[in-house]
Amino acid sequence: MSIYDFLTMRHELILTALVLLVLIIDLNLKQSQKHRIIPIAIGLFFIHTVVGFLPAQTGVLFGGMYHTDGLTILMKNILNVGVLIILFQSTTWLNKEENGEKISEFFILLLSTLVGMNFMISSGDFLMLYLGLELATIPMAALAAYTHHQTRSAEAGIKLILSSALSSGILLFGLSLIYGSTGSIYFDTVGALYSNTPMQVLAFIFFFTGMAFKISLVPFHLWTADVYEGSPVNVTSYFSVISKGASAFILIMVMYTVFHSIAYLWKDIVYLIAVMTMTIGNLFALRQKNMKRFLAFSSIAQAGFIMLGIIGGNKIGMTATVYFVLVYIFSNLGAFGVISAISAKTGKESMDDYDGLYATNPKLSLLMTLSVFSLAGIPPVAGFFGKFFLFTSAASGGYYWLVFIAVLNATISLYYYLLVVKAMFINKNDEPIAFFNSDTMTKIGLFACALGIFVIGFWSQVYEFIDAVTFAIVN
Amino acid sequence: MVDYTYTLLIPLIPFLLFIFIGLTGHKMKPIVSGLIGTSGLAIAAILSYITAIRYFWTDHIGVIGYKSIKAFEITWLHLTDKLTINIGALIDPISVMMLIVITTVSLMVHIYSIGYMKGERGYHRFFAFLSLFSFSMLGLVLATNIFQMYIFWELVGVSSFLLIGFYYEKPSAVAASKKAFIVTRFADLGFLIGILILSFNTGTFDFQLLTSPTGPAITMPGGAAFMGMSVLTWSLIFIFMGGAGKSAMFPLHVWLPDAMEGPTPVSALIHAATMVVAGVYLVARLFPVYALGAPDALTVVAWVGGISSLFAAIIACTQTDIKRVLAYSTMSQIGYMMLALGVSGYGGHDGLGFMAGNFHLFTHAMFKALLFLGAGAIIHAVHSNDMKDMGGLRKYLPITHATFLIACITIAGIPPLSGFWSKDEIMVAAWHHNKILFSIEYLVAGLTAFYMFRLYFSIFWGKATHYHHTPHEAPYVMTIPLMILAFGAVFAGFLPFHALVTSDGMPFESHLDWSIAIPSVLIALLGIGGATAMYMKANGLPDKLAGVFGNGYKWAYHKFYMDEVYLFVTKKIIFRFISQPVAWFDRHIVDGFMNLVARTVDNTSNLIKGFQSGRLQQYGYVFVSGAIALVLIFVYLWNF
Amino acid sequence: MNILSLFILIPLLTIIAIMFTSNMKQTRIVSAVGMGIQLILAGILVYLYLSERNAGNMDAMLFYYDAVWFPTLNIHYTIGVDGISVAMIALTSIVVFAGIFASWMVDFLYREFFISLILLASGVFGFFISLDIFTMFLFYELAVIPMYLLIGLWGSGPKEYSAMKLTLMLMAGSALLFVAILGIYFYSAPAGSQLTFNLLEIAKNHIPIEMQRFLFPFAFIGFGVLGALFPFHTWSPDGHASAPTAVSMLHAGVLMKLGGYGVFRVAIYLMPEAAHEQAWIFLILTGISVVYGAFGAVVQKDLKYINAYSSVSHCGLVLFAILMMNQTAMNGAVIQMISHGLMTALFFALIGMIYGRTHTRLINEMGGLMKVMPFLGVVYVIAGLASLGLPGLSGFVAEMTIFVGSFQHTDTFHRVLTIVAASSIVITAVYILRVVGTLLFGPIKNDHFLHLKDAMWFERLSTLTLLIAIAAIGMAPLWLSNMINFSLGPIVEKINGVATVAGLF
Amino acid sequence: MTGSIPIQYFLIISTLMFFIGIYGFLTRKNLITMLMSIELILNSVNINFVTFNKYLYPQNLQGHFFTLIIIAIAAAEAAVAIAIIINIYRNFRSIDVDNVDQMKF
Repeated sequence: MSIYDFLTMRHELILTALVLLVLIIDLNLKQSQKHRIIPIAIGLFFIHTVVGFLPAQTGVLFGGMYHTDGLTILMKNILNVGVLIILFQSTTWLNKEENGEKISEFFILLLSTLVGMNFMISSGDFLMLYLGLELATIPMAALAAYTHHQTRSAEAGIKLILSSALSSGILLFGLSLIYGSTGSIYFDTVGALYSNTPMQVLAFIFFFTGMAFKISLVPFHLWTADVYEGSPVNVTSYFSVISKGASAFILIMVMYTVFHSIAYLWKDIVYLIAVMTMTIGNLFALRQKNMKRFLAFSSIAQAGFIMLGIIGGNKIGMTATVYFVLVYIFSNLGAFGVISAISAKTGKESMDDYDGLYATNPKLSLLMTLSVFSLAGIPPVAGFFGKFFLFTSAASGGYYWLVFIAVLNATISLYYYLLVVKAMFINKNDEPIAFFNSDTMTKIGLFACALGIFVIGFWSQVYEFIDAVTFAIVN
Repeated sequence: MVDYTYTLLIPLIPFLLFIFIGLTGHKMKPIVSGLIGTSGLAIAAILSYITAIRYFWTDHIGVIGYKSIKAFEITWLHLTDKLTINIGALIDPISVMMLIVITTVSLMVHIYSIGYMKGERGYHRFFAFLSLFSFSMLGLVLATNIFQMYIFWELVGVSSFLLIGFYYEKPSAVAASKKAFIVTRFADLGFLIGILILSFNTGTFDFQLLTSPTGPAITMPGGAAFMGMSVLTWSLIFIFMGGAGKSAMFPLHVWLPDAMEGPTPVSALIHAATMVVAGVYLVARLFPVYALGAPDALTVVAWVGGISSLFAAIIACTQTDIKRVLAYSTMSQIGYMMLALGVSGYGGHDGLGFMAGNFHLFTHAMFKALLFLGAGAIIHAVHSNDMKDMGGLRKYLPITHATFLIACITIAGIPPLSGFWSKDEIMVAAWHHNKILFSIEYLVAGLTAFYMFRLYFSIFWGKATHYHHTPHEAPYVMTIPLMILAFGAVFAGFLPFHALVTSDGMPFESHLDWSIAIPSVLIALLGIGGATAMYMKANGLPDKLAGVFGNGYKWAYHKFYMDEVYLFVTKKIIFRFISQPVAWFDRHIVDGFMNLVARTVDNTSNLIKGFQSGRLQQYGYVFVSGAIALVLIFVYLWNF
Repeated sequence: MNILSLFILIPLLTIIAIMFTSNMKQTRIVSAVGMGIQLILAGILVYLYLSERNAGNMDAMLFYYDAVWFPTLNIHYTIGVDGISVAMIALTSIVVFAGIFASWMVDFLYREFFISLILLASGVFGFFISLDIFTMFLFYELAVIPMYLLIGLWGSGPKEYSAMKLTLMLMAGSALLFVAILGIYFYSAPAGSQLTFNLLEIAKNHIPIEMQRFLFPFAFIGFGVLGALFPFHTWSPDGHASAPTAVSMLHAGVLMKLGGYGVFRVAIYLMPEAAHEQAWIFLILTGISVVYGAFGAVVQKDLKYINAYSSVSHCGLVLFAILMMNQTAMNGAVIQMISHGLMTALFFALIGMIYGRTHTRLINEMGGLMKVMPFLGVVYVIAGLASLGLPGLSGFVAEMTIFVGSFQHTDTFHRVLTIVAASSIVITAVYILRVVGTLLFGPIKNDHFLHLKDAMWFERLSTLTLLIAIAAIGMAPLWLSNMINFSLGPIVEKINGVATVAGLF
Repeated sequence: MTGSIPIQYFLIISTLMFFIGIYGFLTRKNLITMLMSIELILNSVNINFVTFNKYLYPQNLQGHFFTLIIIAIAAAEAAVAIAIIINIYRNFRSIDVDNVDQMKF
């Protein structure tokens, strides 16, 4: 193993370096200059993102604990792009007075979780997976509690850290049983030895609940709404997009590679969970007034849709899942971007405040409309394609009724998405949010979303590119 | 074969006139549109006469019998492999006869209307509609196939609708036009079903094929299809339903009296001379099929005709609105014609009824148009429709009086005027076929004479009424058509119909049967006598007589409550018991269900909100129990 | 460039152009010019199509163009037209053109209005030219969604409720459709070969009968919701009543036709055996639609509701005729789609114009309008006559073709249903005349109506465009009927070639 | 030495600890106690890992490593959690879990 082999870990290494660099630079900034870290950090991360797209070495490290291939690199790149957009969108908020001292913390914590996710994605055994998982979770709790003078933020933090601790406890218990029954924590060995003995099924379910917690599948989703609502907007968007997307990536990879021998079993579980998730998520989303909470439930419902990609167990399924996450990142970030822009300027987060927004801020309204249409799966925006492919994969497994339930749920979801549109376009408001101009970085972040929402769908190369690196369930 | 392609122009000219007047009429002086319409129709009339002369005489030298000729035909629409709707012109005795009737009466009405409609709003509209009607009616009679006939059938219906509702600001006119349209539309549904059945079974719409004795319709295998009658019989009964509706046969006659809300020339043209006889024409057109293929259907025709004629005649005796009296009279006379067709056989002397029906159609067109136009002149003079407001008008309206009298005598069937000849043939035909029907017709003949002279005396004699302005005779533009029609009414009876218009195209010999004619004339005279006694001088006799009949009179006066029955069916049953429940059902049950779904989703959402209690430990409970539930389900319950 | 692609491109370019307009006048003109070009293009298409056919081109689809879009799933951008689609495209461009002029006076958020309207139109055009079910579905949803804003923003009455209801019901319909499309896709080719969304390719393959039984109801009801199939029609009265004029026109005139078109292009064409098996259920439902809609219209008080119920009845007839599954009836169905599209668009245009003047749509509050607005009155009467099937106007042609075609079935079940459906023409007469009589005729009920003006030039243009089309089809239907017939031939052959037993009866 | 205590004993102990931890998490109202319950859960997992490694798969050390990592991470987790709990105390003046329910439904 030469030193060059470490280049296989390029993403993680650069990110770790970046975290340290931000820390060091921040130490050298004067109190009044703390906000300068924003362009520096974003610039650095931008470079990282670009570098991520350069051809990278693939292979296995640490005796199989770590591996990279086209798919993992793609997933990491997708996450990078998402994070970059979030960073752009959060500039307005970060520049606010109240965040003065702890701006760099935002970057450090956020990028640390990203490192964790990257490790998760590249993990080749459960130890690495667990390590990445915790690295991705613990700083997140700190992020949730970022605005520590707000009770809600603190509440979000404690809810996140304690629930995730519980869930990872259960997950770990499952892992210990997997280890006990197979004698290995390496994916390939475990995958080869796994069968449907009760202990292994139980171990799988415990493991699955831990992952389900991360993706917020019903009934393991209850933390989601509260944490989303309490956290700062940009952190919420990070939760709902990046964290969820990464977890979905990992879940589908683990399901496809490790637990393939009990696929017939977990398909039933996923079926049940998917139906519950879509339905419950939608039912709760219907009645929300707070935009963040609303999007939290909507993202739960979306997680239910993602399950349809997993259940197919075929190549289309994985491609569609990755594709859907990509689309979902852009769509959801579009919506969160608008919310964050408005929240940062006016502090308003309720749906009622959005009444008549189109009259004063047409561009933001249009982006919001595009985003919710994309989330609802309305053509011609990308969400339609994402959803179509996801459902195609489920249908290819013969799950027509599941698809039907999913599409009906999509119809229900359209109802509340339209409520947002209605608020912005149709509802009258005596005091609409006044017109404002966001700063350039935020604008770039918003524009990127709009572009992505349009282009990803029509530009079939994206889908084909993903399809080139995905795989079907191992048989 | 002689080229009759130019007959295409006969309907086409009115059509172009309709378009022209309709689009540009409001820009020209009213009188101009009238003149254009009239002259256009005059050309059409001339062409019709030329056609008639050529068809019956000049092109017919040395041949016995008349063949039907397809003057021209184009494909309008392909339906199935076999069924094609064509538009064309069919020249045969009855269509040529109808051409004459229509163009003559229509021309007279046009001329008359130039005077009658003077100063009316919508003068040009009136002429446009008249042209539309003429077009449709001419297209109808020239139809080469039953579907073309149906097309124009609908078009005459709508022209009639438009003309009845000409005074569209008058609610009663609007109501009448609606009623006319809907009732005939209902009948047309029967027509349509008949066409569907007939065309499906024969594979053709074409009249020539259908009526050919060796054609698919007549040679269609019989046998009971439904309720003991063959498919053909059923289809013909359905088709006759259409005819009955258009010809105001009982019980589909209710629209005709109300249709008198239209301008009087319209009543003369459409509701007396032409459109209402379309039903007769329809049966005549398909006569070979009826006679050879489905005599049962023909019996239905005969009875419907007989009942209608009696029914209408009785009502006519009690009405006081002169136009309504005439309307019931029309219905009664058309009943005669239907009956004549119904009692007829096919070919040679057996086809006497057919000839008689058409003959009566022809003569009736003349005298009934005359009566209506005369009535129009009277109404024009006294500004009222009600005979109670009239009396002693013979002094003021000499020409009208004279022509009206001629018409009354004609319709009463007094020789040698035309009505006598045609009615007599019908009597003879009925006598040979069915004695009951025959006696009904005798009775109706008497009633006809009675109510016509009741009308005549009430208007021109009777008590001398005081008028606000002295009534004065109509201008020549109105009286000349009256005189022309009177001429027709007097002399039309001498036309040799038995040589021209026969069931199989072959001429036959027919003689006056004095044993039937003399009693019928006597009955007519009796009726006239009765009327003279009661109405020539104002006296109490009519009231006494009404008292004698008691409830019978009341029923007849209320038209046997047919309107009320219809009103009950439409208002109560269709509106109250079908439409309103349907609308309610749609709003509350069907739509309510959709709303219920939405509300259920909403309620469920509210119901389960407790799960999201905000308490961390409850989240833990749910989490752990979720995990345990999954374990229970998939480790212990699932069969694998 | 394929001429068909222009049908999507021109609306999109128009939309872009509208974005750059700065005032109402410019917006109107740009829209009118764009859709005018579209109308001309449709005319050219009809001409080109007919001359190709006359030149002996027997291909099922002309102007065929195929480009791979998503290679792995074998999704293509496949376009092509046959006589039916050409007819539908012509209809759409006429209605859209008329719709632009009918909404000439929209002044609130006018740019957005025209953009949404044209977006809707481009969805419809896309739907009709698509041969790939995926793109078809894409355009279908694209056409539905602008409705929400169009009704919600520019509508009247309980517009938010109606807009939401309409959108959700239609989307629920498309949920059913979605399942059907996916099912068809996975049985689109023999096992082992490349799956496809291409209609023509799928038609060559035989979908297993068990799958057909499962998928057919999904496809039929899915499209049927848009075609106002009883009992899924209730979005229609509310939606139409609340929608602004041009939207009602487009929606009833064109969008509802997507349902009928889809039913036979996708549901029946691809799954003929199941169609034959299950036709009786849907025949009963559509038969109910026809009569029920007509009866429902009889007692309505709001002009738009009357027309909406009448649309339920007429569109029911479309589905009814399609389910008869013989050439004549289906030909009638297509003509009926076109005829009803024109007619109902005309109706809604007129209702909008009348409403714009009287500010009420309740018929018993109006009366005698013929006197004050003769032009609108006359056109209304003609539209009414077309609706009740007067010969010489398009409705007659369609209805007669349908009835004759439906009657070609020899069994009692189909015949009784045909007669039941035919009886709707009487009920139609009842409600049409009721409206005409109350609204236009009779004395003027409100003195303020005396000051109302007759139609403006753009209103005249809008209504006359439709009127001429109605009359043209009504008087000379042969070319249209032949054009449709030619293309229906192979379809009907495919449907009936594999016929087992016709229904249960 | 391995023969002296059967593996079941360890597993029973660890399972008990696991459920006691969960029980504690679900019932204790003090946030710190809840955190301690989490530690119980993690420790039960640790026991599991070590036991399995020791008894069943003595040839490799994966279980031991896993245990070490879990201990480390548990410490990090506890640090962050306690920091947040302090924050909670600042904001709510209490560390009773039932008070922390501002956001719901």
